[in-house]
Formats: sequence, C-alpha cells, structure tokens
Amino acid sequence: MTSTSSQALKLQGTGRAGSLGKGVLIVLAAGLILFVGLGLQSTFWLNLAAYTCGFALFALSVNIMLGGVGEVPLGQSMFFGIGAYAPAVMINNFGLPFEFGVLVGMVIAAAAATLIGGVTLRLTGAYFAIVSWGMSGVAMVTVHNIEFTGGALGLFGFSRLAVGPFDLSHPRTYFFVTSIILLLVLILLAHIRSSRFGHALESIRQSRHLAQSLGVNVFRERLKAFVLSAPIAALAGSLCLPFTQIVTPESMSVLRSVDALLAVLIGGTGLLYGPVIGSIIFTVVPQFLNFDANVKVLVFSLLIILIMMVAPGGLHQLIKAAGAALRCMSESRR
Amino acid sequence: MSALPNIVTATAVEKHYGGVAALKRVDIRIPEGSVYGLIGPNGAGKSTMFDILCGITKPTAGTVKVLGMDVAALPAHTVASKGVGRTFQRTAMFSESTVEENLLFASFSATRHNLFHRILRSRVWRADMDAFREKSADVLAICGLSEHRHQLASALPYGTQRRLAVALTLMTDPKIIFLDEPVAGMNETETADFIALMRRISVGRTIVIVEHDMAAIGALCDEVTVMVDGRAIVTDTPHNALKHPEVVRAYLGAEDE
Amino acid sequence: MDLFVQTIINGLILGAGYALVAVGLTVIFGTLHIVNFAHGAFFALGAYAVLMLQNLGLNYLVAVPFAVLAVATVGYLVEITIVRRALYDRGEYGSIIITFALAQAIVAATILIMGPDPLPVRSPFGQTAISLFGFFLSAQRVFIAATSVVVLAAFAWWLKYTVRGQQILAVSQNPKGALYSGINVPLIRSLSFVLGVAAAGLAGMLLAPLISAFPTMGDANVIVAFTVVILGGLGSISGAMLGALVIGLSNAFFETYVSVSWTSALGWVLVILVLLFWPQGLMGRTQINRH
Amino acid sequence: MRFKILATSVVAASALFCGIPAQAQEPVKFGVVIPLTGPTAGYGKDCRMAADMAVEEMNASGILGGRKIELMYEDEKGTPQDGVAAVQKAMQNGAKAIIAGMNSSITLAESAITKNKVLHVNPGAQADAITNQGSPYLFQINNTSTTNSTIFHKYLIEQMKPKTIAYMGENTEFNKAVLDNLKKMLESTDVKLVEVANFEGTTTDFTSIITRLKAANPEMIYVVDAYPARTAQIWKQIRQQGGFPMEAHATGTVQASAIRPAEGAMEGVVTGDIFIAEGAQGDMAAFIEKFRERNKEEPNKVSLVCYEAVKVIAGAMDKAGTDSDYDKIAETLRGNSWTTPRGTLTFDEKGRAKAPNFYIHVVKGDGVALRDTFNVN
Repeated sequence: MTSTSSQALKLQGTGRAGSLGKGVLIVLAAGLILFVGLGLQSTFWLNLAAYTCGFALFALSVNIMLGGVGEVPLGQSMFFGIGAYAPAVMINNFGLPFEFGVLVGMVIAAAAATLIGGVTLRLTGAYFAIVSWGMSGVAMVTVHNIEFTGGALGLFGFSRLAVGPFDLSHPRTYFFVTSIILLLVLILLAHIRSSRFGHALESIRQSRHLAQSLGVNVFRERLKAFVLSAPIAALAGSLCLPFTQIVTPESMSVLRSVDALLAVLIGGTGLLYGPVIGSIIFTVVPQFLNFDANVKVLVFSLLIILIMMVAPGGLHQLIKAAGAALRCMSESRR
Repeated sequence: MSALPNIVTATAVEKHYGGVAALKRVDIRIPEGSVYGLIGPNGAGKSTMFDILCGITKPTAGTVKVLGMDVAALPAHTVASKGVGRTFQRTAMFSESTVEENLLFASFSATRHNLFHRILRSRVWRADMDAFREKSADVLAICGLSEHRHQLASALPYGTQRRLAVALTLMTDPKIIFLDEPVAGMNETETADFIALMRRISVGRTIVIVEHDMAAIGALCDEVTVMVDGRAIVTDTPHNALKHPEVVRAYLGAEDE
Repeated sequence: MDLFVQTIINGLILGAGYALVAVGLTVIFGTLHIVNFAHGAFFALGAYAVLMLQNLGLNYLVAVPFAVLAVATVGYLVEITIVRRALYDRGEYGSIIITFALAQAIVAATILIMGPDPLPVRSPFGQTAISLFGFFLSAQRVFIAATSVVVLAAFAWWLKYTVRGQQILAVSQNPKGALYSGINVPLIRSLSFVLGVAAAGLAGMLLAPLISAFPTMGDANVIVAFTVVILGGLGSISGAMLGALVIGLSNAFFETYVSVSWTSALGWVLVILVLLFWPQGLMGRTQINRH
Repeated sequence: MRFKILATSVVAASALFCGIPAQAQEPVKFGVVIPLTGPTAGYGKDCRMAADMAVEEMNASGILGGRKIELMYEDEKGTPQDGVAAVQKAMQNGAKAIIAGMNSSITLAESAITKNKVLHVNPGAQADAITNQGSPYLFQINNTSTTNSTIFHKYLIEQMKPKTIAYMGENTEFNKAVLDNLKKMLESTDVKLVEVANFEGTTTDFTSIITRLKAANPEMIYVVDAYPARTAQIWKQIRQQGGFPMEAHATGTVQASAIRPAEGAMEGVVTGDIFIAEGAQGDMAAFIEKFRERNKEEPNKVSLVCYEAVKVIAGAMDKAGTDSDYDKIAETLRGNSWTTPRGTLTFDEKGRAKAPNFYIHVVKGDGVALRDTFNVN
C-alpha cells in the first residue's frame, strides 16, 4: 500500500540483520503470549483473548488477498463458515473428533477456493469484491436451507472441543492453543512474503502488467494466494467455535468479512502483523466503551472513518508518522 | 547482416479496432543480434505493432514468430519467461519498493524455490539467493545503478528510473528486448547515458526500439522500418530510410515543388 | 394463464422499484468509482425525512419533494466532509470501508433519534389496490413505477442533452481529461454524489408506505441494488434499468413457480452467470486500461 | 488441572470470607443480555423498561434483606458470538443471575456458557431445544413454541374449521417448529395444507408470494413472522390482494410495533399470546397501569416476561436465602409457585414456566381484543 510494505519485505536470509530481527520478533511474541496467558485470570478475558486470536487469524487470511494481491475478499466469510460448520457437522452428525472436522473444513475450503477462484479471479476491483460477496450470500442461503447443517437454528451442544490432550472448553488452554497457532501462521506468512511466491504477489499488487511482462503468471499466482487464504480462514472459523458455542448461517454473512476488513485496515495492510493489531483493537476496545449500545456503534464507526481519512495505510502508518515526527522534532531541538 | 536467421518474423499482420484498421498487412523481419528501430509519425500504428510483436496484444490476422514461438497463441507471461523482455512507457518499475526489491521481483522466472524450500532454507533456496545476488550485482553495474541499490524506486530521478526498467528486463536473461519509447522525456545527458547503456547490452542480444527521437534511432539502430498510416513503407538503414520520398512526405507534409 | 400475466405485472412493477434504488448506486460508482455501501442508509434517511415532514402536517405528496431536498443536503454535507477528502482517486477498498462505517453510523443515529420500532408512513395510495381486467395492481406500486419511469427518463435526458449532464459523463470516463478541458471536476463530483444519494432517498420514501420506516430498512434493498447494478454493468444507467427489470421479473417468476426460500440466492446466481460471459455486465463499457 | 483447583478454592474462600457480613450492603447484580442495536432493538427497549420497573418495585419492597438489586445491561447485537461475549462479560462483572433470551439461536449459544455456572432465566425465546438441554439452572418464562402452537392450532382447526390452509413464514427455527407442529396436528384431520412458502429474511417484496397463495384460493392464510416491520408489510400486501376468508398470524409475535405500521391492514387477524391488556383484572391490570404511567407506552408480551423474570429471580433468591447457591435457588424455583401479573407461575422439571392461561386475540384498532381464553394445564 504505502512505502511501509517495502520495509516489511526485508531481504530475509541475504543479510544477517534480517533473520536476527525476525528472531527477536518471535521471542517477543512468545513472551507476550505467556504474559497474557498466565496474567489474565478472568474466564471472560481469557476466552475473549482466544477469540481475538481466532479473529486475527481470519483477518490475516483476508489480508493475504487485500494486502497481498490488492483485492477485497468480501466473500471470505464463506470459508470462515465452512471452517465452523465442518467440525460441528462431524461432531454432531457423524460423531467424529473435532480435530478431524477442522482438517476436513480446511480441505473443503481449499477445494471451494480453487473452484470459485477459477471463476472470480478473472474479475478485479469492485467486480471481484461484489461477486465474492454474492458467493457468501449463496452459501448462506444454502446452509440455511439444508437439513444436516441444522437449518436456521444451526448446530450446537458439542460434546468435545479439544485438540489432542488440550481441552478447548478450558479458557486458559483455549487461549494458548489459538495464540500458538496464530504465531505459527504468522511465521508461515513471513516466510511466504520473503519467498518467490510472496514476491510475485507483491509485484502483481503493484503492477499486474509489469509483473506479467517479467514472466509472472498473474492468474495462477493470484489463484494460489486465494487457495492459500481459504484454509487459514477455515482454521479461524474452527478456532472461534469454542467461544461462540454454536454455528449459525450468520457465520458466513458478509458482515464477518467486513469486521475483518475493518481490523486489517485499522492495523495496516502493509505490515505483516497489522491485522493482528487491528483485531485486538476491534474486539477489545469496544468492551471498554460502556455507554449506550447505539452510541457505541456511532462512536466506533465515526472513529473508523476518521482513521481511514487521516491514515489510509491504517494505524500502523499513523504510528510510523508519529515516530518520524518525534525524530525530526528531537533533531531540530539539538 | 542479413545472412543471420531472423529472430522475429511478422507476416501479413492486421489489427482492427471496431471499424478502424490500425494495421494493414504489415510484414517485418528482424535479424538476430541487430538493433532494430520502428519509427513513424503518431497514429502510424507503431505502438500497436510493438505490442503485437511482444505478445501483449493479439493481432486480428497474420502470424508473428519471435524466437520460434507463435507469440499470438501463447499467454503473455509465457512469452516473457521464454526470453522476450519488454519495457513500458508509463509503468516502468515497482514504485513502492527499493531498487533491489524491484530486481528481486524481476528474477521470478529465473528462480525455482517453492515455499518449503524457503522455510527449510534448503539448498535450492540458497542457490537461488546466491544466483540472484551475483546477477543483480552484474545488472546494477551494467546499468550504473549500484549506488542506488537500497533506494526507493520512486525516489530515483527520471533517467535513472528508465535505466532501472532496462535492468528489470535484463534480470530475465532476455534474448530480445523490446523498448517502448525509452528516451522519451529525457534530457541530453540522460539520453547519452541511455544510448551508452544500449550499446553495452546489445552485445549478443537483439533490441527492438519504438522511438520518436531520430538522434537516438540514428545512433543506435542498424536497420529501421518506417510505418505510416498502418503500413510499413520502407525498411533500410536509418540514413537511407529517412531520405525515402514517401517518408519525407509523411513526416514533413507535402514537399512544395 | 392469468397467474402468468399477473406474475409479469408483478415482475415489471417490482423491477421499476429496483431501478430507482439501483440508479443512485450506479451514478455514484460510474462517475466517482466509489462502491457506496451507505446507499441503504440514505434509502432509510429518505423514508424518515418524509415521515418527519408528515409529522409537521405536510401531505405525503407535498412532503416528497422537500424530503428529497433534505436528503440531498445531507448528501452534500457528507460529500464535503468525508467523501471529498478521503475517497476520490483512492483505492476502491478505502471507499468500501468508509461507506460501510458511514452506514453503521447513520443507522445508529436513526435508532437514537427515531427509536428502533417501525413507524407507518401514510400515503394516499398506501392501501388502495386497482384491478385492471381482473389483474391486481397496488396503487402505491404503480405510483412508484410511474415516478421511477418519469424520473429515470428525465435523468437520462438531462445526462444526454444538457451541458452539466455531458460533464458528468466526461468525468466518469476520464477525470483528468475532463479537468484539462476546463470542467469543474470537484463540482461535478459532488453533484453526482448528491444525485446518487437523492435517488436513494427518493426510492426510500416511495417504498416506505409499503414497508414502513425502520432503521435497517436499507439493508435488504441495497443487496438487491448491488445485484441489479452489477448485472446491468457498473456505471451504466440504462444497464441499471435493464438489470432492474431482469431481476424483478426473474424474482417474481422464481418465487411464483419454483421455490420461495431460494429466491434471495437467485439474484447472486444471475450476477455470477452474467459476469462469466460479459465481465462488464449487460450494458457496461469494457474497461480498456492502457498500461 | 492444577489451575482449576487453585482458581475454585480462591473463589470459595473469598465468598465465604465476605459472604455473610457483606451480604447486607453489597448490591445483587443481574446481567440482562438483550438486543439494544440492530433489527430487533425494539424487543430490547420493551424488555428494559419492564425490567427497570420490576427492580424499582423490588428495591422499594426491601426484598433480600434490604440488599439493592442492580441491573447490568449488555447488548447481544443479534449474533451468537456477541451474545456469548455479553453473557461472559456480565458473569465476569459479578452477575448473580443472567436474564438473556429473545432469539432462540443466540439463547442456545448463551445457555452453553451459563450451564452449571449461573442462574439463567430466558424470558422470550421459545425454541424447545433450549430447555431440552437439561441444564439445571436454566429457566424459561415464555411458553415453548410447541405449547403455544398446540393450543393455537387446536383453536384454528376446531373453532374456525378451515377446509384448506396456506402457510407463509420466514425461514427461521421459530417458523420450522410451528410448521412441523401444524403438519402433525393436521394429520388426524381432513384439513389440507395446500401451499407452503418459506421466504428468506432479505425478501423485499411479497406480492408474488401472496399471488401464488391466492392462486390456490385457500380458506385460511397462516403467516408466521416474528419481525414487526415485515409483519406489517406482509399484511398490507395481503390486504391489497383482497385478503383471505380466514386470516391468522403466529402466536406471541403480534405487538403494537407491528399493528401500528400496518395501518389497519391487520384488522380482524386472529392470533394469540400468554398476555393481553384488554379485560385484565387484579395484578395484570395493576402491572399494565403502572407500566403505562411510568413509561408512557403500552406494555406487551416482551415487557411482561422480562418483568416476571426479574420478580421470579428476586423472589427465589429471597426465599432460598442465598444469591450464589444455585442448586438451592433452582430447587426453590421448582418447588414453589410464584405470583406474577399472570396469576401463579410454576416451573416443571425442565425449567419451563406453566402459565395458567393462553389468550386468543383478534387485532382491533391499534391493539388486540380478547376473543377466547384457554386454560393451559
């Protein structure tokens, strides 16, 4: 989006500093996870923190398309819903374990993305955004009308939500599992960004024609990005299940994608962990604004408009600008 | 010169936009290793022909063979990855990234590592990175961009940006490079630098230039084709071609006898 | 047989209503390249504007023009403060988020001021129905269809034959080119935004007597408007009209003869099918983007 | 496991330590999780007015040894995850009881959080699945959709005697339960269900659906929609197509917020509910009068069930003498009958309230008139 994306694209591996910087970041992140996981005592905040990690994962999958390829995936909530429905159907209808359901969800999401991407990725800009919204609309109606997905009531009452020995109904474990998965996906995405595939996406985002003239198969790389983002969105859907306790057609609604878009744009699309910052702001801040609900929505929406007007690159750009301003003030005083 | 096999053969190429015939049965032969110019007044169909030759636009009729490939049938990125380099007039580079990152993007078809190689830092990935470091150093040196390596492309002066565009095509080891009005908008020193660059990179390569600047054409091209009103009128050395009566009339309007 | 004819009538009348909602959307996208997710909120504002004027004692038919003016003013204020500063020549997804947040803000404000419950909007045609050769026509729907045809025809004529209209078309095709040829682009842009918003408001106040005024009344109508606009070709007004009739008729036939619960998916399926064969929509311009 | 033991012992110790002496001053907090924004914000408004009124009455009467009751409102925003977050937040902030339940899907998600942890009273949601989960501390004030539908459908079939019925409803769990119940009850009769139309929530016009139902010219039309704005639109469009000989609407969903925007189009439509203002005497008349005077609005079923939820919880806590021993409170709730505006309320083993009677309404003017009364048990 802005010059921030080039800093984020440090040449890992070629320079010593590159991998050292990343190593510090990982240690920092692990420390943060331990601090929050052990520090928080209340079940509400632990569960909300775990849900925020799940939501951040979904925001990361949205940013693969938004920051990565420059397209607005309004229909990404369909994959989120697939990720939520797959384990629910496996547990309630077939008595299979939660972990199996999560994997099935990711596989179905990837397959669906290949089919749908093949169709929608020929479009771009507003056309792609609105048609992918349409896809999630059709998916929502389908799930609404099918019997084994529980119709309008949805699926609920899950006997066991656990990953191996880790029981996700226990808040602290739930937080550690989701935060560690989020960290692993972040590391994966960092590697992707600095791989041949990641560079191809960045070149396509900046100029499709120039990338094509340098031998990049634009359609195939965009499809690979779309098929990569789908299972991550599905994984996020599965990880949000222990929090919501129920899967309803609304999990596929475009409103979920827009929530994630807001989080990504607040955090900043250029920065790899921008969506994580945005998700924290998006789910945690409203908990503190405790005046009338409608006033809260009004204030929060106007805040988003203000942020987007002042810093289209998101808060990340604002922080950097503030940092730069501080630096030049200190210099001018010297 | 003509003994060498032709690297580009376009036969009876036509292109219609709606009713308008932009190109009328154009034939072009470009011998390997030559520096070839495509000139003509505005609206002569140069740019259309240029786009067809490098596979970006598909002709309405006729065949185009570049490096033995039927360019019209293949997708643009395949043509590009098989040794056909090209620069654009307007979007010459990836403006949000540094010069080094621009070259990294351009090395896409030359590298082979996939995601797992990258994660495991495997041999394949390290080989790609070493090859890239070596190649990028050479290309930067040739194009005189070494000291700009870590600068943002958008911060470079115009002339340097044009040289970066050439550097990008060089990263794909092209056997033939198409240059779309490369010296347009350059001052004298920048043009002189650019011509020197062209001379350096034309060794062992074929170069096709679409250009208005007759000085650059004269200095660089072994052979030119002059196009007027969608037809190729003459193909000769720059000096002779410009003396051709029809060319003079097209450029300078009717000669008052 | 008469069920068949009645369904055609239902479809055409429905389509006329959709056209009015959709044209506002396509004008804003066509000229400003902004995807206006706040369209539904302005649709609701129109309904509440006519309601407030009615509470002041104005008759419905008298209140409509004033209400359109009110919504246009709100649109102009929004254009100056937010749209002009943030949205022009910026990537499309900037507009998606800002207009969506704007929609949320307007709906929340409406709930705070007018309360959440649906409020009746009385219209002289509200309840009466006309039967023509045994076929049923709701008076309000006929009024909507008539207004829609008149307004859209006048608008199309204005675009074609007046200077301002031509300037709007020029700006929609090439804002820079228009600027260099002396067109006051900022004025045209705010004019287009205000026109788009006013059309949404007008649609809202015409449909309000049927669906009554409630804060989230815009949502369902905007979804239909998007399908209509994409089907017809983003930015083409005649495309929006054609798209509206196609969706109106297909919804009516599908609901009457096939199944009711899958109708809302029908709109999207149509859009996806059309885009596969005509990426620019039925009437849209193929975007030739010179690199 | 180690964390779990540590956590519970700490909580127990602190409760014990400050249990008795602090009991007198520390206010008892109830978490009220209702829709304050979004399309069903109207229900939230009606519930809040009644709950506030009930708390004022409770605090004035010196119940719970003079400890003040305090209501914490949280917005469920009409989605399961926001409902769950709101309930968890209320429990986190020390709510001793949770009043949550307008939409069945959301209530189901919330009941999974409150199960075996806190007293949860669902005032409005009707899906049978909620109380079928067998959660010991979960109670439901409103009848289940099966109870209401069985009575209402019996009345439609036996009293109004239509030969053919056309059914039209929004595709929700509430509608599915009502439709299944209707089909089951029609099996043993010669009444035929000639047309069924389940429309989506995003439908913007009903002309063609109603045309289709008219084409089958049924004797009765039965509309099932719990959403006021759409109910008004449907009945206006039915009126415009000349209406049907017999007209009925789902029970428990027809309030002034739907009748008023319908501008008279619902006149004469038959429906029913566990509450009616007309002809109310004794406690019910007092409740209605007090509600009108305090809130300047007509009370409806939503305000009634929220009012009763607060009164019943306070009463049970007072009688059981504790605000956190939920086994004792649940036992007290099931063991006693509770006087509420509707007369005496008792809870069965599944926690479902048995209201004494069910009223058949007919829409008249801006409200509903009483046509018949059924005794439930």
